Amino acid sequence: METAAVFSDFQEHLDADHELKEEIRNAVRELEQTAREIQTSMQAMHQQAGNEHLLKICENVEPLFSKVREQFAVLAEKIPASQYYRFNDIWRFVIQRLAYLAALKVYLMHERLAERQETADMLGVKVRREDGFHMDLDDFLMGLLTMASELSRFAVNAVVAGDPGRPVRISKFLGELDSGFRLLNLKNDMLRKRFDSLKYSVQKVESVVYDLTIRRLVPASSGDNEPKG
Amino acid sequence: METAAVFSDFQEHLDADHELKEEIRNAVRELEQTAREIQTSMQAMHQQAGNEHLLKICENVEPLFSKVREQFAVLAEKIPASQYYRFNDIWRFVIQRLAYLAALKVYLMHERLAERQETADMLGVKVRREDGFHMDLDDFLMGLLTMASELSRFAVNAVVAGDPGRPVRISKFLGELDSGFRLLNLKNDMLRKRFDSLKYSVQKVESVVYDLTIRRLVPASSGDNEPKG
Amino acid sequence: METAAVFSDFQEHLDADHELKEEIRNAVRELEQTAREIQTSMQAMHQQAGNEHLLKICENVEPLFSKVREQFAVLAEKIPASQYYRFNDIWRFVIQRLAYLAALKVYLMHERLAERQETADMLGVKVRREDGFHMDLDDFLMGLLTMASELSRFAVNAVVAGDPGRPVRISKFLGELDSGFRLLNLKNDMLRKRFDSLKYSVQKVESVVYDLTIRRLVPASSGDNEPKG
Amino acid sequence: METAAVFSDFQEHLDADHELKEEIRNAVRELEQTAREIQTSMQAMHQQAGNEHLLKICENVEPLFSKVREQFAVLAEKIPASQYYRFNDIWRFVIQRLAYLAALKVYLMHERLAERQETADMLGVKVRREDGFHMDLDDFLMGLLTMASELSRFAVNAVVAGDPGRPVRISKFLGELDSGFRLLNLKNDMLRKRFDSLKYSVQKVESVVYDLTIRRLVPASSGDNEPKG
Amino acid sequence: METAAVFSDFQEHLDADHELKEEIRNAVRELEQTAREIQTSMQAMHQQAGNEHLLKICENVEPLFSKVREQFAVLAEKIPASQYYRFNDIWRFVIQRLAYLAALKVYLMHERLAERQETADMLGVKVRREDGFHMDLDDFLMGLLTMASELSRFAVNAVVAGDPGRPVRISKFLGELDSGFRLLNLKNDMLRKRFDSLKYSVQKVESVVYDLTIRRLVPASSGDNEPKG
Amino acid sequence: METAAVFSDFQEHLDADHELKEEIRNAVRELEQTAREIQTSMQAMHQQAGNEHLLKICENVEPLFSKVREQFAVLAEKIPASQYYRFNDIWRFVIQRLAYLAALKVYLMHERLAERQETADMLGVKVRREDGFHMDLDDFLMGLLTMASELSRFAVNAVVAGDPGRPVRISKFLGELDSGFRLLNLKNDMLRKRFDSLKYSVQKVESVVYDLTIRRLVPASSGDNEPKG
Amino acid sequence: NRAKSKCKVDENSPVIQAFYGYQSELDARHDKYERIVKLSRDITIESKRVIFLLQRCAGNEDQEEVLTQALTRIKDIQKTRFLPLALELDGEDHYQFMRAYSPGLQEYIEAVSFYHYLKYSQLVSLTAVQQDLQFSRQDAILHTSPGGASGADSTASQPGASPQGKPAGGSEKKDDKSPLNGSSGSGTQTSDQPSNKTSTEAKAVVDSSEEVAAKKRRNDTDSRSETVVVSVPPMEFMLGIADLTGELMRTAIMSVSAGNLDFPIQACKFMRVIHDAFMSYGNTARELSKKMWTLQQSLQKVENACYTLQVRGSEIPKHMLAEVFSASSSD
Amino acid sequence: NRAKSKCKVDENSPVIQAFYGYQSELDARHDKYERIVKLSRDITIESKRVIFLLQRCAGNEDQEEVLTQALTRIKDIQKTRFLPLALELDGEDHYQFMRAYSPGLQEYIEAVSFYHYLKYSQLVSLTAVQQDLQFSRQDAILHTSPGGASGADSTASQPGASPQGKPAGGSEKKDDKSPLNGSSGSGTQTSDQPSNKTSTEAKAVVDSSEEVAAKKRRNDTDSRSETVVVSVPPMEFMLGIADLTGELMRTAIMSVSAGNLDFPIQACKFMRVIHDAFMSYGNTARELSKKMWTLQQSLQKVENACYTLQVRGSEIPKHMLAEVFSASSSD
Ligand SMILES: [Mn+2]
Ligand SMILES: [Mn+2]
Repeated sequence: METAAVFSDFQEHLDADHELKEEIRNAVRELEQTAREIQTSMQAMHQQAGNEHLLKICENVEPLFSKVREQFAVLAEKIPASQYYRFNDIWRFVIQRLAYLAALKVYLMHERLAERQETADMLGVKVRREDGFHMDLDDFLMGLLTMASELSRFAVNAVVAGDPGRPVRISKFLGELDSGFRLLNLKNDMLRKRFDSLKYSVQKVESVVYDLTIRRLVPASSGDNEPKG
Repeated sequence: METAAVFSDFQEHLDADHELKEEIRNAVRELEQTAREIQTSMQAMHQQAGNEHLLKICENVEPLFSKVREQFAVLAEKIPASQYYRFNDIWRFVIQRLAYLAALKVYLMHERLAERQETADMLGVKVRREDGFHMDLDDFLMGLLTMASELSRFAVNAVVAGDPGRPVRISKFLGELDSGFRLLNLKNDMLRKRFDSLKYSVQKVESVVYDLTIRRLVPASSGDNEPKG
Repeated sequence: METAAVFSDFQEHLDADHELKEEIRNAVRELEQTAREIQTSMQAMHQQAGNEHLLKICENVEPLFSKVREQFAVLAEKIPASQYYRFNDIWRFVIQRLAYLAALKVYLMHERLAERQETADMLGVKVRREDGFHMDLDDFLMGLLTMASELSRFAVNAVVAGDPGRPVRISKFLGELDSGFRLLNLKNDMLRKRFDSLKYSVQKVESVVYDLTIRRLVPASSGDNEPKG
Repeated sequence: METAAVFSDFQEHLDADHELKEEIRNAVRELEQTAREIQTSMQAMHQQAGNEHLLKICENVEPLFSKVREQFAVLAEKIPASQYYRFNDIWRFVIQRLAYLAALKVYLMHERLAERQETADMLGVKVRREDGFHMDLDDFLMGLLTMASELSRFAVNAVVAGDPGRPVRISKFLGELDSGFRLLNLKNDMLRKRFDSLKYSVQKVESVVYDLTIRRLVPASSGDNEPKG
Repeated sequence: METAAVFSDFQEHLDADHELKEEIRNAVRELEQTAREIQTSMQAMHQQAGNEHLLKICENVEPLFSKVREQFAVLAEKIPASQYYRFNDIWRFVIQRLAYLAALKVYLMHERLAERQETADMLGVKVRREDGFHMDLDDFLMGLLTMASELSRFAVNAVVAGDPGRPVRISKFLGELDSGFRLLNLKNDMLRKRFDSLKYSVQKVESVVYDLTIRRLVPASSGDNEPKG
Repeated sequence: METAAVFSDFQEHLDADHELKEEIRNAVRELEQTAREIQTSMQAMHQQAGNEHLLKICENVEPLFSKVREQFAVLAEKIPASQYYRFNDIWRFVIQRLAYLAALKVYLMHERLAERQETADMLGVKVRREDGFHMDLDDFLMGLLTMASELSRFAVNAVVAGDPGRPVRISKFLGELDSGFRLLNLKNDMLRKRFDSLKYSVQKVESVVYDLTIRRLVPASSGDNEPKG
Repeated sequence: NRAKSKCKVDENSPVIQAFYGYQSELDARHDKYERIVKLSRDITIESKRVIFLLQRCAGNEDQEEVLTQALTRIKDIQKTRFLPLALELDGEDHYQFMRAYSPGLQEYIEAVSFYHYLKYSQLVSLTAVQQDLQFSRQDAILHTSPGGASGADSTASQPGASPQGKPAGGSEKKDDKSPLNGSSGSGTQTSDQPSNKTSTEAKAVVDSSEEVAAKKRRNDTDSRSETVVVSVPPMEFMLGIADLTGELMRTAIMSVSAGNLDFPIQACKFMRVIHDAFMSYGNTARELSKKMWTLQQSLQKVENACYTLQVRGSEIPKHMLAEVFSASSSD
Repeated sequence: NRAKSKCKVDENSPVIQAFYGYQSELDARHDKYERIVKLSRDITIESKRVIFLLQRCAGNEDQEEVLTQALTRIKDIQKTRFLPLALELDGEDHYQFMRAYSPGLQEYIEAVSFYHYLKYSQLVSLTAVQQDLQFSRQDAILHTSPGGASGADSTASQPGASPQGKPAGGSEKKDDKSPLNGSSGSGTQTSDQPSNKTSTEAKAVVDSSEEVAAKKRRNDTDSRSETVVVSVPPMEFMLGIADLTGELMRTAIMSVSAGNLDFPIQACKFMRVIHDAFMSYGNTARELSKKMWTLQQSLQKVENACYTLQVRGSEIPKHMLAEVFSASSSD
């Protein structure tokens, strides 16, 4: 019967769809695992002062970022060109977390804001939608905000670890970041909410600077000796 | 300041996004208007019997389908290749309704199931994702189910309008459609729910056939004289 | 102090507002009571066939409509100019119900669609906002839809009561009403949702006509002998 | 420590309260069990036609109603005079259900509306608050509405069981009940919502009567004032 | 018609009930107004340090508490003995708020926990159900928890107002209150949830004491010079 | 009749089940009471510095832990073999709380992480499911997370109580715990959510250490003189 | 006083050591859970197919053939899905994974009870259902190795098995522990069955009153060495039965249009029995109450179908009716 | 007995005739509504920008310049958004479109009151806000035609205006009706103002106690011929004020890190006044209660900020503090 044939054709489509979703989920799970490993490794930044220490940490996670790039390549292959947004929700969270970790790594190495392109390169994804599997701007910005909060914690621990110049530089950096975000007219609610918490990070670091200043603990050179990338 | 430049670049992206969404919404609103007009015109099918009458109705809506094709062309142009699913929810409803109307038109003209390709052609969209702005399989199937319910009403009114052969043919057609859907393993909840109501349509038409049969009102020729497309 | 004055002014505003709202609510409660009485009286239409019976029912509720007009006069007096839509929600429901009852009365008497002006006159309200306390177009339309649903029930009961010509006329009337509503570009969610149910009323009456048709119970004259208003 | 003493005093109060509540819950659970047994027994009404059959069913549940009266006596004893409404929510549901079952029994035996007093007597509770553990008017009314819905189901099943006169009488009864409820200005939201469903029961039975009428299945004796054809 | 008579009897009951409810609501509204005035007056506690200031505030609200007592007398008169819990929900909130305000007043004057009896006396209600219109234990406890949260805010503001000894005493008081509540086996969900927030209040004040301690700002005498009631 | 037997068997099952559940609930209620008492006793840790004080507290709760072991024995007896997870939800909360209290006790005595086995022993339950009534790994981990939050509060209060070395040791301990949890691939939603709050505890203690560091209040020996278990 | 290069996690810390252990335990459990969910999903899909198939009985067409086909498929589900599931659950507290396999199990019960009703006009018993889901270890070797996809005889072929081979280790342990119990009381039955298991399974669905009690007893003791089982808790069984009523309703409605006069009436009676039973259980179990509403709706739909048949039939003598339908369906 | 070819809707049916009328009425209202929503959205965006700008005052930097800039932008919003809005609303019941323009209006009130507080340390009055949103018809011609995007002087340039030109027709009608009332009592004021309106607008935000009562009276009579207005209902005003506290909180928190000692203390006092007022309103209006929680949170955040300043300041003499900050910020 003709109708039956038509419908069994339909069924194939439906099945393929379902299977694809499963595969994507599995690929994303792998990415989450790697992201977790990177994050755990980078936690060591809070334990000890010194640029060599930080560079060592960044070095340690390089192979993990390679793995991320491979895993994104696998994922990207599964996503037909036009269906990025069909499954977007599945990897949105992990891409935000990886954007955060990449931007943090850039900051620890060069003390500057990661560029969108370089962050995308670290993850092995594109910046522009047209070019393939990409990182949405919103997700990149979410990553930056998460980084800001981690840096405010870093400022506190750097003092304990004996690096009182660090908070001054972080404070300046977060101030710039804050000004940048203020320029944005945020529609995305999640982003806006996350942005609200940025000012607390800024204030926290500034109060550390204050504490150090009134005790004359800020090294004179703190604004200058930052490594340049 | 560098950061500021970066961020004002970001803002441009965000603004463009917002504007695009507005444009899409407007284009979809136009489509909805045309769909409504087609539907109103096709309601006339319930008022009078006879194939000429039906063909007349179908002829009347041709220009409106042309308009639909133009409007979809306008809409499609706005959607970057890879972002169909990003905005999918905005036009999902109207595409389902138009699929229904196209399939109904095909049935009224040829008394057969509309093919997916021909339905897509009537709307001016593609069948395959890869080929551009397309009609999702789920949406096409939703359209068929809506058509089934309209046909069950048609069976009742055809009797009143003096065409007792009609219900017999509709009954056969819905039976095939029902068998087809039974073959599908539906994951989509909306589709499944809609499918549940198909059996009531089937039963309603069958009870009309029953009524006619026991009164010997079914014309002997009812299974044969259907026009072929 | 300036600031304090701002706040105490507002308190006064709140108090006055609260009192006014209470008064409006009381006036609306009276209207609801009268509406309930009209509705109960008009239920008798389902119990017995014959135009005299219906005319009797309509006559019976005349004094209640007078009462409605008086009660609307009382209410209207309480509403400050240009603040109709401020308190709209309080009487929206009762005005819809009264529009329904008025339109039903018109139909029962003349078998035609009530005009907006005549409906407004029956309630003692205006049609145009500029002219005073008025009946919103949306509310009038809601009333018509409620009437449609009551008429579909009436079609069923008329057959029981021995008036098989009635459903045929109602079917025609609801068909026209349906065409009318299809012309509207409904944005209002409430209206649109209610309109969706019109389809069921139409189909119900259609199937009554069908039942009568296959049993040859439709009187030959049913399309003609309808009273004209 | 003083504070501790104060709080252990509080604990005693809370414990006593909690225990009382537990006891009440247990007593109510027993009532629910009996109510369920009555309800299950009365389901037999749908299976077979004939007044003797119904009277037999009613007879069968008599001992269960005795049990209900005993159980209410036990419950009533636990409730301090002034705290009926404190725990009201615990038994509200079961008292509504029993009111329904009592009213249904009265209807099945006498085909008339149960009086409030007689219903209360069947449950062994009072009608007036002042007289002790009573049945709230709202709960009685809820019971009547539940009965109405069961009767509409009964009308359908009576036809299958070969008693086509039954629906005509039920239709008349529900019509009267509907008129009664329409007079009430219901503030209780639950009651109002339930009342909305009465309309469906009425129409359901009306359509059964209609089905019988168009097929000339209504027995001549089915009441007296039945439709004139 | 009989049914109509029965139902109009029902309507009378419903009307009487509704009227009583309205009266109660009005009486409660008055109480809420007074409670709001007390609360607004007592907000002044946050603005200035010093026991005289606090005593002045407490003195100012005395007449408002007199008013509360009068208003409760009016309310109590309206409630039939056995129906306290029928309408309980209407005044539950205001009685909790007044319990909070009374307990706060006692604390501000004497720096000790208000007793249940004395709180009831301040409001003009009973402690024991049997004695008349009373304050439920649950409501009293809710009041205490609200007070705790206000005191944690007070601790912060006292430091700003130049009274660094205050947080130390509040911390001790809240610690005792916390221990007390920990002994209770709370079944009441609302109470339990509110109790969860007590933990935050306690920790908030502890961190204030901590801030003062590390900066050596705690006055030596802070544990001893507390006023005794 | 066969079918009836199936249903009456099930009724028996339901009844037995209900009774068993009641018994379990009662046994769990006892455990909750004891847990509450332990918790209240251990709150004293926040009020005073010094290891002797802490050891005294731990000693005080020993008899309560004995009671817990007895109560678990009673509970365990009620649970049919291989049905632990059927009723799991009933005691999940109390076993988590007791795991927390046991782990806290171990920490206060030895400043080390409680082992799973030793915690289970303290409660009188097994570690492995095969061995009998056991403590689920998830529940043990939840207990550890609750402990972490309590220790962050302890760090603050220890400073107030004059033990500035304590936060340094707690910070180190929580850091290790955090690393440990980061190794886990948490699927369990409850655990994951709770873990998110560990970050806050860690940061809170870090900022206490920071406060002490910039004020040079950290005793030189703080990293070494910790008691070993 | 700060350790030198702690860039990475301190592997020697006892805390870290403990957590490595926790990690593998959590992962193993999670993996097993995932595998079970997958099996459950497959069972659901295949049971739904059986149900679709059985619904064709409404049309009267080839009833016997449909039933035979359905039985073959049910047996297939048992062998290829439930047996691996039973092996996964072996030695575990089944309730720990109930949420993972409950959807599949309920759908399977729905299918089996639907089959049973169509074949025998009777409700299947819990014991019969339970009996079908009990397998001897030998079955595992005999039946599953050819299947490939569902292999449970060796670790490697287990679907999604973790590379460490945890699950197989688990079952081996059981094997070590229990051979001595193999010959106790009911043991003989067990060792008799495996060879002709496939043929008796069919029977199990059919006759439900025999030797099940014995088998049940065996489950309660720890003589499970020779058999593995998927537990069917009474509640799951009942929830499956509740869903059955939905299928009965659908079939009844289709029967009406097919002119099958008996099925709706018969099904209506049967559903009333189920309905009344559920009504009598009341609010004791929330899961049941949740299904009650749907059940009630289904019953009323069938009652309406019976009513429709009745009033329709009134217009024509009964014997003519079948004629009418045989005419219209051959059309 | 059935009409022959009714393929299309019967255009002669009185029902259809009536519904054509309804259609155009509904469409016209909906279009107007959409245009108002669009204006409201623009007002929201631009008000938010003003607020962002004003927050820079927290840093003490170029306070006066920021305020001047902000005022210019506020005036711009009035001219390019509120004036077209007023023309849309002319002759309408403003409450009918309140839901459409309320979000923009509230955000605008937030911006204006924020400006007013920063400039004069005072709460702006409702009358002052209302006065700013009253325009003479001449303004419409003078100021909006160059703007283009917001043009309201001719039908064609109205944003999204329907081709039939309904809205313009509406305003013309008003013009026809009212010129005679132009010279009544307060009319002189009205006709005086238009020419220097742009300069007085600035003042209106500033001084709020003058001649507003008169203007208000004028609004209540039907002498609106010469002026159009966007109504600011007291409730909308208060809801805007409630949102203001959120901005004050944000600014106060930023001030803390900028070492601004006075702003948080001052803002805290001001916010307490607002807080206490809202507390005294109680549950009379649900909209207010909903904002109360946020307001309370904001107040407590500012109190905490003040506390932080206090305990921090305790470690160093006050006069040294400013020094510290000027040092660290020049860094
Ligand atoms: Mn099913
Ligand atoms: Mn804002």
